[in-house]
Amino acid sequence: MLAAKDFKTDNEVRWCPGCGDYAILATVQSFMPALGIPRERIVFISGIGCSSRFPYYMNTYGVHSIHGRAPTLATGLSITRPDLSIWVVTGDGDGLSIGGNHLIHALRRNLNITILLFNNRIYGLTKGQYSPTSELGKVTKSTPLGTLDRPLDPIALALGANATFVARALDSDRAGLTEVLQAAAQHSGAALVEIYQNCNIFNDGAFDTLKDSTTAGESIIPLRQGEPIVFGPQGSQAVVRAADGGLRVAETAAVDPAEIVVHDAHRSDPTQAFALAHLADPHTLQHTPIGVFRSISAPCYDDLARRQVNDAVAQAGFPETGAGDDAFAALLAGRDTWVVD
Amino acid sequence: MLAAKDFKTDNEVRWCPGCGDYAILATVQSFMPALGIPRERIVFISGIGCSSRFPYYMNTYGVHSIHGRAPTLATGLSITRPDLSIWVVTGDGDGLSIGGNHLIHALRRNLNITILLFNNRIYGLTKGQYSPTSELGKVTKSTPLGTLDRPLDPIALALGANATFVARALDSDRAGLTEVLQAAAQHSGAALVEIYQNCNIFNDGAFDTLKDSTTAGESIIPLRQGEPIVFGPQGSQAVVRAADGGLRVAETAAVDPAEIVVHDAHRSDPTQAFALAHLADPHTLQHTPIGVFRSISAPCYDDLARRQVNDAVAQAGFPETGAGDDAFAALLAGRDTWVVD
Amino acid sequence: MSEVMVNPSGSVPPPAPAKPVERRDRVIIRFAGDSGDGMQLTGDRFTSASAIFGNDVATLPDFPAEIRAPAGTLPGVSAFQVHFADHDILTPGDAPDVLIAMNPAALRANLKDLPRGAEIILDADEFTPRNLQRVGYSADPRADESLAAYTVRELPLTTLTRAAVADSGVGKKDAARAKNMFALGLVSWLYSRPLDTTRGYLEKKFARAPQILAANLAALNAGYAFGETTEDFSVRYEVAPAADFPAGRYRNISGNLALAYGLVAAGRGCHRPVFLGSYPITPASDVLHLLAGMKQFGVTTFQAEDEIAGIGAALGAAYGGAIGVTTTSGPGMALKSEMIGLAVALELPLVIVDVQRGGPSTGLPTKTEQSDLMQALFGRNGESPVIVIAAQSPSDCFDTAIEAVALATRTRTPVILLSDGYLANGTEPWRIPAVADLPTWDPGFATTEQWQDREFTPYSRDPVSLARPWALPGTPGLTHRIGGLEKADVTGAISYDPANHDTMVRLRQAKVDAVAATIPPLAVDDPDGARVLVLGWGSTYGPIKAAVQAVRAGGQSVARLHLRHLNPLPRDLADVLPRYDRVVLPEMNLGQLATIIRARYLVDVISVTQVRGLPFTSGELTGVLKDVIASVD
Amino acid sequence: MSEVMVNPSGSVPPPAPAKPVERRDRVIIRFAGDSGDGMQLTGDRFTSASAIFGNDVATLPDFPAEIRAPAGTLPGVSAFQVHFADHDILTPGDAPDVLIAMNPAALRANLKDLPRGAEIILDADEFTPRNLQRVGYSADPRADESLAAYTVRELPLTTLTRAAVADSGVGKKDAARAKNMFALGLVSWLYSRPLDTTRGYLEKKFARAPQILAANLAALNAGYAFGETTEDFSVRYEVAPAADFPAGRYRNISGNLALAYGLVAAGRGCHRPVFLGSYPITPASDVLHLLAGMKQFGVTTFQAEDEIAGIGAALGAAYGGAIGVTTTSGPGMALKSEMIGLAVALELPLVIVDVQRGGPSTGLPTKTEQSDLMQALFGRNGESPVIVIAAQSPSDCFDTAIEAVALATRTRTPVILLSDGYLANGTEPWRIPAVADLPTWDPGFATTEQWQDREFTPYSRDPVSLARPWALPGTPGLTHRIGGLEKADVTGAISYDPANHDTMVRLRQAKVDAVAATIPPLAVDDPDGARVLVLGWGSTYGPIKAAVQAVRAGGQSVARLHLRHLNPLPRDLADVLPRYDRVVLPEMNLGQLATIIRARYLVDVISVTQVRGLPFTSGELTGVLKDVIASVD
Ligand SMILES: Cc1ncc(C[n+]2csc(CCOP(=O)(O)OP(=O)(O)O)c2C)c(N)n1
Ligand SMILES: Cc1ncc(C[n+]2csc(CCOP(=O)(O)OP(=O)(O)O)c2C)c(N)n1
Ligand code: SF4
Ligand code: SF4
Ligand SMILES: [Mg+2]
Ligand SMILES: [Mg+2]
Repeated sequence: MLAAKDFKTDNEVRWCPGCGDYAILATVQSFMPALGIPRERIVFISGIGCSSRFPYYMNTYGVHSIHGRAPTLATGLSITRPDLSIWVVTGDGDGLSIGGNHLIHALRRNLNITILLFNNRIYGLTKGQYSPTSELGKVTKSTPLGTLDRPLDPIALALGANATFVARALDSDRAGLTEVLQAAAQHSGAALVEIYQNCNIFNDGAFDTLKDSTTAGESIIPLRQGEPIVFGPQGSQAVVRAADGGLRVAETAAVDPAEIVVHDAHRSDPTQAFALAHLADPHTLQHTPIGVFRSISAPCYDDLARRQVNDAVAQAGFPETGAGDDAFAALLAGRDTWVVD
Repeated sequence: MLAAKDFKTDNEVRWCPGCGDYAILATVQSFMPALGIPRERIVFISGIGCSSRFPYYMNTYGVHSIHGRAPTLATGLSITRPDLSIWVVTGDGDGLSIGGNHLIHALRRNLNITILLFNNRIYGLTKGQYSPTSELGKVTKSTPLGTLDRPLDPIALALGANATFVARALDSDRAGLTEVLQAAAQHSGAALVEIYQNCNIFNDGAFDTLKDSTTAGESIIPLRQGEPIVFGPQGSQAVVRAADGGLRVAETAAVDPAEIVVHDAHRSDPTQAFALAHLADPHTLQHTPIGVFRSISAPCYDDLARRQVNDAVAQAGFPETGAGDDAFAALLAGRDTWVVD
Repeated sequence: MSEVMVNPSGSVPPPAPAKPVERRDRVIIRFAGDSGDGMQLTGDRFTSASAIFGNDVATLPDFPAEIRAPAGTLPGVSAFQVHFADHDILTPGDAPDVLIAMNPAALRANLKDLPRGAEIILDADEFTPRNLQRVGYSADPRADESLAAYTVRELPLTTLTRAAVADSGVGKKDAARAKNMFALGLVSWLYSRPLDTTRGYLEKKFARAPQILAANLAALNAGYAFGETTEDFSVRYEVAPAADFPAGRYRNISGNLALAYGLVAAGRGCHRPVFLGSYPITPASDVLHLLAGMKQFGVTTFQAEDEIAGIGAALGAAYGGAIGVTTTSGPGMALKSEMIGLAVALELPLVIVDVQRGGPSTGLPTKTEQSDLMQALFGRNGESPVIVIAAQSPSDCFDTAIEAVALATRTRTPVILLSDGYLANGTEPWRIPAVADLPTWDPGFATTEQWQDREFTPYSRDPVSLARPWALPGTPGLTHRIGGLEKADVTGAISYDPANHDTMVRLRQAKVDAVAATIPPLAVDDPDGARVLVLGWGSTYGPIKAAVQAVRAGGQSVARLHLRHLNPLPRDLADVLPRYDRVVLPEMNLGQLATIIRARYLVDVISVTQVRGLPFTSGELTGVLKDVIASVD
Repeated sequence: MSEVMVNPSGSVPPPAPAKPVERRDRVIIRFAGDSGDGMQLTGDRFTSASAIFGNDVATLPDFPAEIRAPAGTLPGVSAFQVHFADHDILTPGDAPDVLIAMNPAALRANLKDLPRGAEIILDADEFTPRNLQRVGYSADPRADESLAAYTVRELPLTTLTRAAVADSGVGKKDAARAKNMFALGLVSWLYSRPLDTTRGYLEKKFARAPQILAANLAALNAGYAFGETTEDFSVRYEVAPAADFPAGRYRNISGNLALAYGLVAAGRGCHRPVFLGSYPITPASDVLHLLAGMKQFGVTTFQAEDEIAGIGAALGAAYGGAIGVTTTSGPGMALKSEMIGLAVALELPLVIVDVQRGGPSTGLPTKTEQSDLMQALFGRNGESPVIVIAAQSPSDCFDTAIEAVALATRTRTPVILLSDGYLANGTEPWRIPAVADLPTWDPGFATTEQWQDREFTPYSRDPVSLARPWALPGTPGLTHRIGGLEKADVTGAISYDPANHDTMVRLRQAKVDAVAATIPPLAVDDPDGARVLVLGWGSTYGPIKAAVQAVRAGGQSVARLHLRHLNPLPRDLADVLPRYDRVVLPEMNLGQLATIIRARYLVDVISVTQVRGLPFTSGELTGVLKDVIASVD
């Protein structure tokens, strides 16, 4: 049985002291043994960014690729190597700015990969420019007068791309993150896990509201499958359906318990998950759902692709046995041939 | 007063005879005079694809750029030239495959541009490969055994990216398309108009269900602002809220009229628009909403960007008057200088 | 116009021709018509019949970038040129002996290429005032002196076809569409081509549409019979089978198909699955289409969201131990630059196929060019050497593909294979190799056993090839991390050390350079000690060789050397070049290989360039060579 | 360790030094410590003081790729080298005379660069067993022979600083963080640098944190006083102001800042707004940051979703009449390839700035290299010529930026400006130009009036520059469509015509080549008819010039020529090169310009290369030049 320490590498970890990435690394390393997969059958693939240094610190196979493109490598690998457990690590810049297109296509294809998106709402590695998840008006190195772009919500985007598994977790919440990792790893198909991660150098405290014990209770909406969505001290707040079909937050005491929305990540219509995503205020992080938004089962691209090939191979027999050489000879000859003696 | 013919160019139109692009061109040309903008202040920018040949046929300014990148050129132009009316023409491959990322970022930034996405659910120009909107299982040149990718819905994706204006129209429905174009043109900010377009060579009849008078009534759900969503012969069908908050189709006669959802594209929560998008069956096109899904007002990136610059310029005075040269000299000198005599 | 008797039956034309037969050693025919007229099919069928008949053949399809340009317009003209001969030929021919023009647009678009005395067969039915005016003819060219230099056969092809298919039961539109088969039948008669392979082809193609089949067969036979019967043609021609082919079974093959076959053969060769990650782009898309239909050979094709994803997936697959391949053309190649750089840094095998087309930018998508050589060599940031090889003829794409995979897997380095639009779509006879004769090799993955006594060092190297170990995920004991940052020699750990960087940059270069030692000695074609060498690469092979033959036929000497390996260059090239007084280098670009050769060997190469989107004609090259030879005399 | 008296007050140190002063003509100091130790700031302040004092200065920052590597580790070491002199210097110096090492890691990482006899000042407090072991010292280097060749000053810098700032009211952590100011004060005393500019700087920076300000000032003063008081230092040094500067007002400037200023100046020069579309990437990001703060000069900056969007937006803005600029480094450059090709086809002005870094792939992001030249010249599909120019020193980035914009707007062609990590972050004194002296020009947009009598033809050309009209949307009467497909000469309509394509390919090349006619005659620095020429481009300017001076100082002759224009090359280069027996070309790559020069002029250039991520030292170049000179004697 492996232990967390078996997943540590000799590489000196080079994040800034205090960076939220450390906590995520520790949680992932301690979660890994539960996967029950030998180290050599696990692969971490990342792009570029502080977060993307992750593979260097995992004693598994790993590729630190180029900015935004990790899902593309994972795609080729997952199609050809069903025996591997493939993890993509990306950042809010890597995965949503330069790599946004690969992300949505990997999700819609529902490849057997798990994508961990470390969202610190900033560009860490390039020293503090804003990212697509930075709140409107943010003053950064590249926006001295404040940003002008309305932020992207990775959860909403993923749902818009028809992702089959979408979840959110917090770097510092070891138990919650482990739970989400577990669910993501068990999911068959592409899983997107957004992890709010503190960059204590360039965006310190970005998620304090969700971490500070005095505010967390009122800010976080924990999502628990099959349970009514309540939160706050003693579950004083609840998510109920608004008159127009949307969702809203209400005092639990003031509503009929039957009105409280029961969380069901498995429904095939992504609308409710989408509505949950929109409860959160991107600026204040008020009412931020944490947990699994959506988890449905759907065929996986890579499984289907292998099936097409395997079925064809099974019919033709090639190339392991060599029996396919006749078929290959027939292919090479094609329809119209002639002989010169 | 300009007329449709003023927007025709000498260029011989080179689409296949019968292509849906002709109808769209004719509608756009006849709509243009209503814009009330002189031809020279209109710019069409496209990527690559059959659809992207569009600018050549519009007697305005135009750029036929490279595959998937039209929104990027439009971005630079819209930020620097508020006096222009900027239209992007793209296809389902150009805009959702290679260009998906630029599309979502242009939408979230809410630039003052109108994007016409000709969705024929196929790659026309490269002769018949499947596209991100092709239905699952489609047999094409590159997928002889059928596609394996779950299709993207441009409407849902745009909503996931927080687009402020999202609509759908049909190539052959001149009146409907004109109405949507009108709304899109009036919208301040980025407008995405998906236009279902028949490629009679490589995907003929893809939208016949929506065009054939015997099936159209039951398939199309027309969206009319402020009106209850009913469709079918004599409005026999209606969209009502399902028990779980989603939307479903019901017999109008069987439901309380108050239950019928009233279409409101202006609500700030995109959930209902998202739910509408999911009524449509991507395979059969049953229950395809046509019209404006969402239209909300939000600040535009380009307006804000110009304001930041203009405010700064106004304070400093540069460069038209030359008065700013002192400020420039001060900038060049910086803080620490010394003199050598 | 003579009255004609049409034979609408499906019966075989009279075996013994009633008209005199003249021998020709070679003929060039160009079929030209609307995009919708089926000219590519017609040409293809004529080629097949000629090849099966035993001629040597070479073809040049030339079609518009539009899918279906409006009928009857100049941009809508689609043409197919076939050259067939009783001897070894190398090009689709410089100028057609015969032009089949299905409408005024086809005539107008192609007339400038016709030599005086050429024959023109045209569909008189299409020469209406409207059609003429549409393509800018103010007067009917048949009526003025425009065609005086040619032998013109005006035939009412549409009318004749309609009459011929009247009994088949097809509608008017389908009847008219069969006129390409009428033309094919007629030309088959004229050049004494058998009809049976075309009949077989049609029967298969229209097996489920018996009326259309009947119409097509009727038109084909009628065309043949028409030739025999009409007084328009007083003589027919014959081109004997070519005698100079090595014995074997042959087929006609295009470059893209040969490339696809070659990739399958390479996967078989090293017992690894082939994974193609690609994004459609003209003229490379067919490789994707073709491989998508070869799943039974363990091939996976993945149509990616863009070119970057295509190559990224191929690289991911290569990392996992598959044969990772990506196919594209110029603009797509530009997009792949950064990922090729990553593959260089990761030192993983990867095959990148660039089927070059006219550039820059979108350029001329359906035309050919050799203008991506510099991009292949240098189109990445940093010192980023890759292996570059080029195919020289359609069938050669097969061997080149196998070699590309072999080099990539042996060196664990990206290999760029350059093809072009001419090779991709052009065809030539190919002696089908015996599968048992195809090369096989071991990809040589790193194993747990090899490393059980020591720490795995992913950037240690084979002493000869300088290749690093290819350790697949899944292999116990070899877990390791690689990436695009500079790596420490041997261990592969991230290293910012200045001296290490210098070492690694030079090691990667040395590894590519080391391939030169494995290139077989150059075979210069120089039978009689010439003073002028003509050097070439890629698809100029045919035109150059034809020009060299023409020069030699004229009694002059010229040497010829065609390069397959462009990076690294063969070692003995340094010895070959100084032997000649002049080195001539024709390229379909502005002199890209010439730049490299000049830089490397300081030889004052005469760079001969044209960038017309079409292959060189052997005639123009013959002229150039003669001029250069004259200059050294 | 001697007892010392620390003067914690903010008072000015005693004006008349009590210790003897020795003169030096130049000194090289390297400050090295943890990333968090503030070495870049310390170096920067020392540089400023020296520059303001009147020395010539040149600097080389060298920091890790990590944001904050763990404290006390080798990869976490950040260094800043400053060279200051009483005469014109050209490089940050080959080897430091003094190393300030704030911890064992800094010592270990930098020791190999120190010449024998160098002085080392180290923070003894940091030499704990744990810290030593952390960086792989099995024994304390102070205790064994490791440092025998150097003069070592072991000072308890942390303790001294803590004591000095005790009264300022800051906490322990902030107290210790002020130790860089203590070191700065000490070194300032040692080299007789004034403290006032640094004081002013601190006062501004910490205006809102009076305690931290007090602590920093106290530490600074204490360090100065410590030098004066302690017996460790028996002598101090003085480097007189440099006399050989032209008269004027000066400042110190880095390449990235000069580049940003140059772009603003160019916008002013042609009265057009500057639009920067960019995506952050080291070491180019600062240009984005800097221009983002210059909105008052009509500059718009747009942080795009990726490099392609950055250049696409710049091209869109250029189409609309703005000065479209994009900035990036190697990997981003690779991504922009396809869009640069479009700009070539559209023939619109566009400035692409590549601040080169170590490659291939992600490579060495924070290190310098000149290895993107080939990518700049050839990294696109098809024949896709662009203008390429390179800056040669930090301040030269200003002029080069203006020239890039001027060339782009005049020729309506993309211009690639090559800078590199060394120029970007290195600094040197810059004579501030008078704004009124800056060049101005008219972008010359096409107007309705010019074309009122005829149809607008977007691809007609200026007879001399071959530039096409730049007709902005919004201009009545000039509506037109352009795109990436090949265009008919003059009209710009889509054209697939073979001859037209050949014409257009050659026209685009000729247009770029025509720029050569506008390049001023080359000024070869060859005072005494040397037989050896050393050729350079880009940031090798300083090291080459310094080496040439050294060679000449040794009584030998060598000529020097530095190229700013890399495509097209200056016309008279063809005349210059053959005048020399040997041409030596040092480059921080594997010989990229050498390849071009060899190809173009068939000159057997001696390519001198190093790829260490650092500039050449003038010492190594001096050696190379002497060897070559010896070989021709
Ligand atoms: C092609 C390319 N463009 C730009 C960069 C520079 N770059 C490296 S990481 C990064 C952004 C990182 O942001 P994010 O993904 O949020 O990661 P974080 O550092 O915040 O974890 C950028 C712009 C690069 N390495 N490659
Ligand atoms: C970089 C690049 N990759 C690929 C292509 C080839 N290509 C041109 S259009 C196209 C797809 C067109 O599909 P779509 O956008 O749906 O347009 P349609 O032709 O269907 O209107 C492709 C793959 C290209 N021109 N450039
Ligand atoms: S810069 Fe931010 S994200 Fe990067 S390592 Fe440091 S704290 Fe973490
Ligand atoms: S291929 Fe399809 S989309 Fe393209 S022009 Fe023809 S019909 Fe239209
Ligand atoms: Mg981030
Ligand atoms: Mg399409």
